[in-house]
Amino acid sequence: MAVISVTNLSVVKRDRLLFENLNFVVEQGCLLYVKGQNGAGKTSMLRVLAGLVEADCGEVSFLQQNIKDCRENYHQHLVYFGHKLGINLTLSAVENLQYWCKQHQVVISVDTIFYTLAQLNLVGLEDIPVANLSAGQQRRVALARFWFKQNAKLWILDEPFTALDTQGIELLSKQITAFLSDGGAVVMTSHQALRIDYPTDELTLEYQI
Amino acid sequence: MYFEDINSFLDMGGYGLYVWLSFGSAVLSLLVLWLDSFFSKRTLLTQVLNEQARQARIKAAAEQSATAEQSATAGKSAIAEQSATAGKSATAGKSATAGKSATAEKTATAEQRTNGETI
Amino acid sequence: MWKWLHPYAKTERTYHLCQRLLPWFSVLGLAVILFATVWGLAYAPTDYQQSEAYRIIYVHVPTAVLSKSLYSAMAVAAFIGLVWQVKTSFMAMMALAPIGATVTFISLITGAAWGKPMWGTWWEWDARLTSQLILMFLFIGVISLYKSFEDKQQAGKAAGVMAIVGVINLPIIHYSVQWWNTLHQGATILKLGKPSMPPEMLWPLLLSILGWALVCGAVFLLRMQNEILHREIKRPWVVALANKTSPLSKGK
Amino acid sequence: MAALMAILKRDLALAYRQRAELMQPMLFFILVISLFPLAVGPEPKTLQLIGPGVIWVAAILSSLLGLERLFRDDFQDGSLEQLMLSSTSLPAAALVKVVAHWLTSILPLIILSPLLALFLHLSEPMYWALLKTLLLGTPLLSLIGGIAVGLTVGLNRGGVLLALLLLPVFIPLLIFATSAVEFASMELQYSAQLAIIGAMFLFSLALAPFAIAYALRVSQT
Repeated sequence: MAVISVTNLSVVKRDRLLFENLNFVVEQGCLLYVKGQNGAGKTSMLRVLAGLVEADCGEVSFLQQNIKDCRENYHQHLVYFGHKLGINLTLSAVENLQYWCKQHQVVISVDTIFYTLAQLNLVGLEDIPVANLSAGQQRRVALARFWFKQNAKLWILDEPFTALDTQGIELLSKQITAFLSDGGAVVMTSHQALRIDYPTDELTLEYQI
Repeated sequence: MYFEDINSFLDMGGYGLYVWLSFGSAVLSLLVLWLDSFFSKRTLLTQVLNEQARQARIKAAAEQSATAEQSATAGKSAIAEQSATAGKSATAGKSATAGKSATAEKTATAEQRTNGETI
Repeated sequence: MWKWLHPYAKTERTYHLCQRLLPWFSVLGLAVILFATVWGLAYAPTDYQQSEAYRIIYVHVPTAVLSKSLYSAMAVAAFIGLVWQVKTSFMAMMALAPIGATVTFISLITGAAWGKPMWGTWWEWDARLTSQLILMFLFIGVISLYKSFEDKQQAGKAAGVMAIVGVINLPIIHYSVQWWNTLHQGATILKLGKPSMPPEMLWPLLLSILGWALVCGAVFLLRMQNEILHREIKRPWVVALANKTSPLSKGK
Repeated sequence: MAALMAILKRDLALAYRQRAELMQPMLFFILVISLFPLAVGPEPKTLQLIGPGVIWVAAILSSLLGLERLFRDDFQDGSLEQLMLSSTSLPAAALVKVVAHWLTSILPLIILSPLLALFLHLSEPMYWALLKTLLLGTPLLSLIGGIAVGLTVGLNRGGVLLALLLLPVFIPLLIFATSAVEFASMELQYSAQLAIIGAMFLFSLALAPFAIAYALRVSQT
């Protein structure tokens, strides 16, 4: 059953056609790896997929329903990770994650948050303002959301591995493989070579001047 | 004493409101200033203690992952020795952290968190 | 000549110097201020023109005088900090600023409270009150500039420059407000300054000025310690101090 | 509903942590108002004449200063994106954010208004009229201001543009509010002006959240 299906999607940004009539389908339990040079429109495509931005023409549907019609249901099952981390710098990591969970109707106890942050080896850094953390640590705090939203069906990750150390990359890859084997669908882009041992189909976006 | 009795002193020749308002506001503002300085000194000192507790927590976690790795490579019998020595070597003062490094990883982090909270 | 004051030891030494002076200033200050206020309020004779309302002078004049001297003290500390790169003088400056703001605030309230019986309105755009109000804004400007910087070192320098700019402008503001006031209103009914007073009124006034100065000194010492602790929070001597002074939490 | 309460609590906590930055519109408000007696002269008669107008113009300008903070931080660190991707309805979240903003940056202005009525020698009835118009009119400032902020949040130099967009829209509010206070100074009934301001407020309360939500979607690149 197709989690996400895209039919002749085209996006124009600052009067430049990024790509046109793009068609693909992401089945349950499969990983779509979007490749392309800088400026090929990977991020814009992911943002259109997530429903943040309107596409110029074409349709994105989630479980055979156009995401414009079922926005609430779609966002219930989606976790998005973009260039902007989505955590406030004056709040602490725990407060940020508690706020995020309340937003996404995820019921969670403080202990689980502390335990997950410990797994992401952020011990001792849970309750200081996020501004005092390094870029890699901040990214790991933002990535903690993939451990929380259990009912998600689709993950969209935009270059999640940048600024992560090898231990962080291995941890995230393990979590993605676990999610995929449970029947989740993942769409992601990355500049490092993908070290996820899981059958992946690839989509390359040409750079169009 | 210039005034005959207390209420004429309080009345201040009809200007009691203004005199006592100004003296009251002066005393109040000085008190607020003093309390703010006094309590911010105390919070600074407790901040230092929290920082120490946090370092201890990080060190304990680092110790733990070190012992976990060694036990993975050195095999079963080594583990028993390892966790015993780790228990002894922890500083006496920080009894909570010593207890932590001996117990298994899962319960340790939960206990770790309550330790963070109590300080 | 100053080289022997090793910058690292200086902050710790200043901290302990403040610790030693603190009890003296606070006890002496409280005693003098209480004595002077009681003397001024209860025992000083009445004033033929304003009867008892003039007793507000025992709070208004000290705070007005102190606010100006605290601002100039702050500017001097800023000047030393900027010219000789002395770290502790920036801390002294930032310790003085909130005290100056509070004292100016008190002088404004007492000025307004004194103005009500004299001029019938709570707030009168009198020359001295207006320049006190502007002084208040200068204090708040320096404090909010200091607070908007993350890095305390940078904040100290920026606030220092602002303090010096402020102190240069103080006389200019003072005289332009005087001129503005006489332009619109002619001579005000009562000059709020220290009218020539008989000695039994003057002595409590001088004593209360001394009392206020000592109390402000005590608060300054305390806030100076806070600034030092805040800046040197990672230093081992601060950690040792924290463990020493609060034994109860260490045991846990 | 819990998510909306979470937004309110978070915004109030954030405002408390950045209260130094929050104080600045308030100080601007007092400063602008205390400039006028220096400019126009301290006579109570003239000050009373210009008082209401001065307080209202200063209130509008300082609320403009504070408005920028409404979505700026959340847009820059990505929390706005996550909010848009959560299943809570965006108009409701926008309304909650505007309410939190009104509580933290415009309510202090209203609490300060008695002091400023003192500065400008406003009479007792004038002050009450001023307070009523401020209580009814300033939420209108925040709601319509929210729309303009939503539109300009993507641009990094929205400041002056914001003023250009909003000042024309605030003119009717300014006219009715100042005339209400003037009527009060002549001991006349001013409930008509209050009714009009109230109507404008309810109208914007009903429509602005949807406009803000749409503006935020538009400004997502």
